[in-house]
Amino acid sequence: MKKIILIFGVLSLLIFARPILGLNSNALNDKTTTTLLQTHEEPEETFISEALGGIEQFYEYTGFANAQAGHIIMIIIGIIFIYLGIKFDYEPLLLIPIGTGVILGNIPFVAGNQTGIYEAGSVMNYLYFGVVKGIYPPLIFLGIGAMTDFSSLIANPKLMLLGAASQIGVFGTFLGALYLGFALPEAGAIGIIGGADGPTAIFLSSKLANGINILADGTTVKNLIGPIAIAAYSYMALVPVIQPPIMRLLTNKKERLIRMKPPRAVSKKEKMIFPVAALLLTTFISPSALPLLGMLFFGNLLKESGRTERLAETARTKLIDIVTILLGVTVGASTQADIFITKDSMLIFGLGAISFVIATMGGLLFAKFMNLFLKGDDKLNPLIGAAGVSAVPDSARVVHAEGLKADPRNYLLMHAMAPNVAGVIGSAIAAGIILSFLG
Amino acid sequence: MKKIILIFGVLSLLIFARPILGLNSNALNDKTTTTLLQTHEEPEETFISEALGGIEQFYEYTGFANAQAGHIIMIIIGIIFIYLGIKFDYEPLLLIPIGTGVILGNIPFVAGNQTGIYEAGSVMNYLYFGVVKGIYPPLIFLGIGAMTDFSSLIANPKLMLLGAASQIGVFGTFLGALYLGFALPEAGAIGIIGGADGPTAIFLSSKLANGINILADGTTVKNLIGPIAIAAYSYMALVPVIQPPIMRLLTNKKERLIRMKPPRAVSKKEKMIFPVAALLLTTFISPSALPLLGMLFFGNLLKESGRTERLAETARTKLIDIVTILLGVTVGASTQADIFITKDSMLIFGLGAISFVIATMGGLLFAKFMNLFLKGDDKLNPLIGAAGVSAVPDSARVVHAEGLKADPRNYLLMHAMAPNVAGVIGSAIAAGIILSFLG
Amino acid sequence: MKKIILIFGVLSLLIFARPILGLNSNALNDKTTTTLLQTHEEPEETFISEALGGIEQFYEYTGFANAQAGHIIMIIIGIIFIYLGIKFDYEPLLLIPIGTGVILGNIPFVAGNQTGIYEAGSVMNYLYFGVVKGIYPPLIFLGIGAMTDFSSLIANPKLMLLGAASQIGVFGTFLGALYLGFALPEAGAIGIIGGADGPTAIFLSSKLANGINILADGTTVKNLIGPIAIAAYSYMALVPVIQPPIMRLLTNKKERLIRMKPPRAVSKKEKMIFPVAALLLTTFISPSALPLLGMLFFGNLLKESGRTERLAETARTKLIDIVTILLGVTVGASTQADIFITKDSMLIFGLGAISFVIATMGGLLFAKFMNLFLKGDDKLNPLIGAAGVSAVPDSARVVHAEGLKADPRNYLLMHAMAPNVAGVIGSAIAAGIILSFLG
Amino acid sequence: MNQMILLYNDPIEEGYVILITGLLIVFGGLILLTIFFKYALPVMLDAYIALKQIGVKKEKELEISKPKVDKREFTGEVTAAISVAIHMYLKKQHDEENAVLTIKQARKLYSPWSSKIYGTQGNRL
Amino acid sequence: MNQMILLYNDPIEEGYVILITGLLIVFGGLILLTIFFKYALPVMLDAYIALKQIGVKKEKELEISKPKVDKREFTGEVTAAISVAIHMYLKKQHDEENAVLTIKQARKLYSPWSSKIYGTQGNRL
Amino acid sequence: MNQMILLYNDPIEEGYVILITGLLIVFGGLILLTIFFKYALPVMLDAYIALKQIGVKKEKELEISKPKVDKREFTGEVTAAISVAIHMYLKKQHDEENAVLTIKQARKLYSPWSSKIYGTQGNRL
Ligand code: NA
Ligand code: NA
Ligand code: NA
Repeated sequence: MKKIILIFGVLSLLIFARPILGLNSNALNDKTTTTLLQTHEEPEETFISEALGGIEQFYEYTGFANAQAGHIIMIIIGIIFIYLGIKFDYEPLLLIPIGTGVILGNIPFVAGNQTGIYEAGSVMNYLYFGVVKGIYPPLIFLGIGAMTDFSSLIANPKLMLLGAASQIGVFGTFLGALYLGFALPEAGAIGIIGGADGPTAIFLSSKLANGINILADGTTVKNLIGPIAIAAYSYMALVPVIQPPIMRLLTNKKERLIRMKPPRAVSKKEKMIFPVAALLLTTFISPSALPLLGMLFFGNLLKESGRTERLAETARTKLIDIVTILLGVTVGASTQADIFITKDSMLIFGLGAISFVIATMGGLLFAKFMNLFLKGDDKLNPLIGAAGVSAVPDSARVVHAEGLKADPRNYLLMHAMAPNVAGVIGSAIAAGIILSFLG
Repeated sequence: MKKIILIFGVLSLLIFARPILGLNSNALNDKTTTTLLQTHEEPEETFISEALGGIEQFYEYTGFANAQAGHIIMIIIGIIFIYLGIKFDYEPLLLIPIGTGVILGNIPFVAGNQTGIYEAGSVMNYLYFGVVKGIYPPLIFLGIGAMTDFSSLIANPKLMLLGAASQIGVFGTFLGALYLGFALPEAGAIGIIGGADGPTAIFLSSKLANGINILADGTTVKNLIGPIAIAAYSYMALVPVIQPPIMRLLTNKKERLIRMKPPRAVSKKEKMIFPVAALLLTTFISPSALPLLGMLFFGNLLKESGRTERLAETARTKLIDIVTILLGVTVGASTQADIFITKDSMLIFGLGAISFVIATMGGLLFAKFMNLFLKGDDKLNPLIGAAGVSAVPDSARVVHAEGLKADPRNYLLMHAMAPNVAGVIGSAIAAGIILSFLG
Repeated sequence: MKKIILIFGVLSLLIFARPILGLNSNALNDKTTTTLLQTHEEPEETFISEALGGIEQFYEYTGFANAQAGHIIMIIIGIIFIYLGIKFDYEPLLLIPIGTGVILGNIPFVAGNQTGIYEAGSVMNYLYFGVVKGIYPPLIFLGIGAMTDFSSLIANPKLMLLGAASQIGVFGTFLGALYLGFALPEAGAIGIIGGADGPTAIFLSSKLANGINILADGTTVKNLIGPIAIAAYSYMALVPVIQPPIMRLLTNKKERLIRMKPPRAVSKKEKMIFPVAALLLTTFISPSALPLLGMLFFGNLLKESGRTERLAETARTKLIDIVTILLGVTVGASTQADIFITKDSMLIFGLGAISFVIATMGGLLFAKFMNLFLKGDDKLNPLIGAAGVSAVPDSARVVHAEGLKADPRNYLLMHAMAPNVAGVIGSAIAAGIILSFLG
Repeated sequence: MNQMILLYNDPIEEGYVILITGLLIVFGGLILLTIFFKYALPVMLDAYIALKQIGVKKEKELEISKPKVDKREFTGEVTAAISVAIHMYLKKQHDEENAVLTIKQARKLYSPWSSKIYGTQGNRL
Repeated sequence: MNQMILLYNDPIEEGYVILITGLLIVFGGLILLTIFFKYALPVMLDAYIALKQIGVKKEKELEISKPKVDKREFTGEVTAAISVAIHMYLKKQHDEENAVLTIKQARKLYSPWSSKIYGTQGNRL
Repeated sequence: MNQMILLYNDPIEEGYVILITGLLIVFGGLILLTIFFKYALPVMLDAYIALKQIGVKKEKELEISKPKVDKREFTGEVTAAISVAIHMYLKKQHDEENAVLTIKQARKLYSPWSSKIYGTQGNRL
């Protein structure tokens, strides 16, 4: 107990040293002038008083002097992200870098010293470049392509439609954002949260809501990359929490028990042709999605060609790791309190939650709709529709887990992978469409 | 059969929808104006007609609406590259990324949306930076140095001359390009195709024929990086096709049967000294080749020092893989039809083919010339002269295979490696010379 | 013997060809003009004389023609670095890349051809960007964090003070540099050599002594990145030579025999909390050190979280390797003779040596001072104070080796690791403080 | 492409148009993909094999038998079996992961960033 | 932040101030860290475990026994043993390194940068 | 360095000059390298060993015997044997590559880009 008092004493000493030293972070500029005058007026002051002056002066630059409520709140949020990642294993590869980034971005500092992520010339600013210019997301997609097996989609192409149905989440949220007063490009970027795909969300928001583009009415578009990325990744991490209730609400026991026939085997040739054909068809439809879809299928071709295993291996391990580290920490750091804690961010978080719900419902209901036209063992277990949101492969696992709850011998994982990866393709196409209309 | 008709129906519907929708990709600008007027004139049109208008409008931005013959041709070429790489194992690590890049670069898109590789701000443009500025080639050379064993060259240094003799291909092609009317720097860049070394070709063309430099007569130099890179890599991949007939033409059975004595063993110290000494001598002779030769021998020193195996391992695996992926896909994408399909490209391809033939002949004939001065078991099997073109190690393998055809117990691989790596050094020196004269 | 004469003959031919060809590197510009005139005056000259003219002209651009004493000296220094790294295993991962870089940077070349590291547009210049902007050091720290086990520090936090005591080397050298006439920011950057931490030294000098900043009196600050980095890394490599005599001088046999009790076991939770808590406390105190400390503890969190082993593995292997290669070779190359061989560089080397001595003494004496307050088996073996300089883990090994000399069963390695890593944290904080005062 | 925004004065109205258009295009695109893989690809593959059989009668034995085995060997039942195996694998994984980590950490104790330690790890990897 | 330099006209004087200030701050900062890890962290961890015991009585058996084992199993004696092992490991290392290198070089003889060889290495790694 | 272009008015003429010059320099450079490695390097290495023998008589036994073994052990015959081995290795390789791929693909079935799966692969590598 004695110890606790000791610690609290030290910390409060530091934070409440402000009034004692006669300083106030808000009055920083005034104070510096005063200090300056003082030193000139008293040239005979002793060396010790000068050293004390130095500490006082340095204190103004510490985080203790400049901390504001916003910083503290954001740092706590960062710690919570890390905690969730470690404790509950919610997408730790994303939440831990982003959480650390949130802390880094909210260490209070005095501007002008090339420390902050928004200060030109700072290291964080250079690393953030890959986010602002949308360079990291295609590299992530390259790695994703090199680790994804599209077999289940090739075996059962009609499941592609479930990935399409989930895009109602994207466009619905887009409309909602418009109603809440966001400008068209901003709404487009917010809508993509419903795609449940982090890199796509960052790519689109870096193109549409980047704080640089000029709107038709002459105003500058808002920079929403941070909130959109954080919302997208947060909800992706929370998929195991968000989806199950909706799944139980929209399906009955009988539907959840449907067993689907095992997918047919897929030949090596089909797997090789898939990335090339899918690349051509999807980018012809939505050329603006080229950086995402091009890299996704390029990575997959590296994997399936059988000749470039070496490159595929690098793309899906070290390259994606490096980009993940840099992307995570800079996206996190972009949540600098003074820029992040706004009403817009709150609205975006709200819209994001709704978008995941809509997308899940869209996939589920469309699966039920398709069942109207399918017979016998062709019928779909509507649960797999929920996997259409993307959030690969967490969403497919949630489906698998729900299926097991209804029937411990009904393995839905492979079936759910098809709408799962189709959801990624669908979201990228949707991003391309929005970019074409509003870019 | 029914299915074929169905598919062709759908595809032709999309491509021939142009006249149906009353659109024409060439009349794009006119059309947009018209659409704009229409909407203003008919504010009472129903919602469905508006949605149709949206699709019509979007259709103009799809690849189906903007595809031209050039795009289709280039996409087919890209697919052929991929096919060659997979089917015949011709340099798949290069042909598959380049082939995919060719497809990516020729997806038809409407300019202005940061999609194309030549549009500032697009992701492909950022990745292309490493090609335009010649940054990727030295990094490739770093990895190459870290994976190359120069033992056979150290054991038999006179084979270095075969690598020198092959440079007649570089300078001969340079002269040919001048005769065909190319400006001096352009001809220099084209000549280097004869070096049979992709990274060197990209490095030199990025310095000489980059579309930026101004010639003495005030005109801007052409951007030939794309065609030169594609030509260099294509012919490198085709070495097993190009070289054997020339080898058979210029050697008789007796020559092909010559057995060379096994190279002497090389000590660890010699291997350590080699990169440092070779670095000094070659860059003193040709300082402009510093980025290439410096990195090549730096990589080799990392490998041979015995203390930096960790760094050498990274340089020859993950680092070179990452750069290979980015280099391949961007060089491929730089073949955007409107820029690539020109008379110049055709000429470059023609010159490139000739340059490989000259280089092969140069090496072979010089080996026969050297034999005039060598006696007994010092005589060279002239086949190994063909390996002087570089194209490591395909060219050495071709030599090995030809040697085996003449005598199934004559293993020429180790002997051929010496001129093979000497060819790389020679080409880099030649690139430096050309850069000094014309840079 | 005959051979030696042959070789020396050839080399001297090349170097002394200057007068023979009637050239002089200093009169380069004059000469070119003359050549130009000659060719115009004698249009009938034979082809062979033209070719000779071409060689003569090319010769002017070779290293043989442009070599000056400075280049030769620096190249020899580079070779010595490589030799030390290979022969004595002194930090070979740093000395071999830096040594090669020193050679690369001092190959004599004619300016204007995008060859040198200080020429805009050259490859080396692009790679040097990461040094100039201080981007490489935080990435190195990320990898360091991902490979460092802070257990011994957590188990025995009071050893942190030894790392603090060593910073007297930083501030003492800073004062010394001021006395020698360096400007305040330059002195700050020089002082950090005493931190015995290469990346920190590069980071701080890239911010303070970068040749760009303007001083209060209107003059531009000097670019001291090269000398500071070389001094820091050289002395780090020489730690096994510098430290032992000081250690023996300041401790008696009895002190060297002190056995410390084994550190307590540290739980997984503590290891997870450490990076987050240390990140917050240190960056609140010294926000300008955020890029270094933030990345250090981020890397450590990736390691200790137990969920992101994949990212930690990449950070501590391939990522740090790539950055080490690029950092080493460009820092080495930045020692271009005409910029590097100055009185300032000599002063910096002198100050650097002193700073290591002061830092070592600071740590040792503070350990003895702490022993005044500690009893029984809590007493410290003062040798471990020397490890407070950083130079991880060489310094800790030196301590370990010295301990073994006194008592072959006294294993100090684990105990020495605590001040060793504390020294890194302390130096980074010190860098932040200096940056806050002088940035 | 900013002209597109000008088409409609009311953002909400344009929003609805984009919503409908976008969904139609996404569905259209993925239906196109479905059709291609369901109908076009098998036809193309058959055509390819047929072409090959006509052109290259010589290497018949080797070439043709191979893909057929490929197709038959890996049928639905095998797939189901693998599915179960994966399920079990994913369940067990956690324990194994921890075990691996512990071993790794023990091995890596006190191995900070010296070049010599770099080298050590390099050898192990 | 350049205004700081203006405070003192004499650089040497400012140098002394920075020296004293800097050392005090470095010591202050690391003392803070020491205090946190020596006193605050154990308290916080105890509080966390206490909170958990109150809140989640159900999973008591599994959760609580685990961290305790973690703490006891890995005590000082084990640490000392590991320390010796590391010492011996670091000593031996050199010979092994050379052996590994020799084998590697033999395997890699004549394997320059062809894509096919790339592929070869890819399989091995 | 653009002034060089101005030297000759006719590009073709300059082309010939560069052709001759270039070839001479390339040959000159590589001849220099040949001479260095054929004559200079052995002399230098001998000198180095001689210097060492004079300077450091003490560690004679160990140091000198080592490089000699190095030189003798790995003679031409061994080289030839390795050459054959490599030849056979390169021939066999293809089949092995396919086998490895099949196994890998089976293991990796349905393992897309989840972080959890990332982790799995991380452990395996
Ligand atoms: Na999606
Ligand atoms: Na060549
Ligand atoms: Na230090």
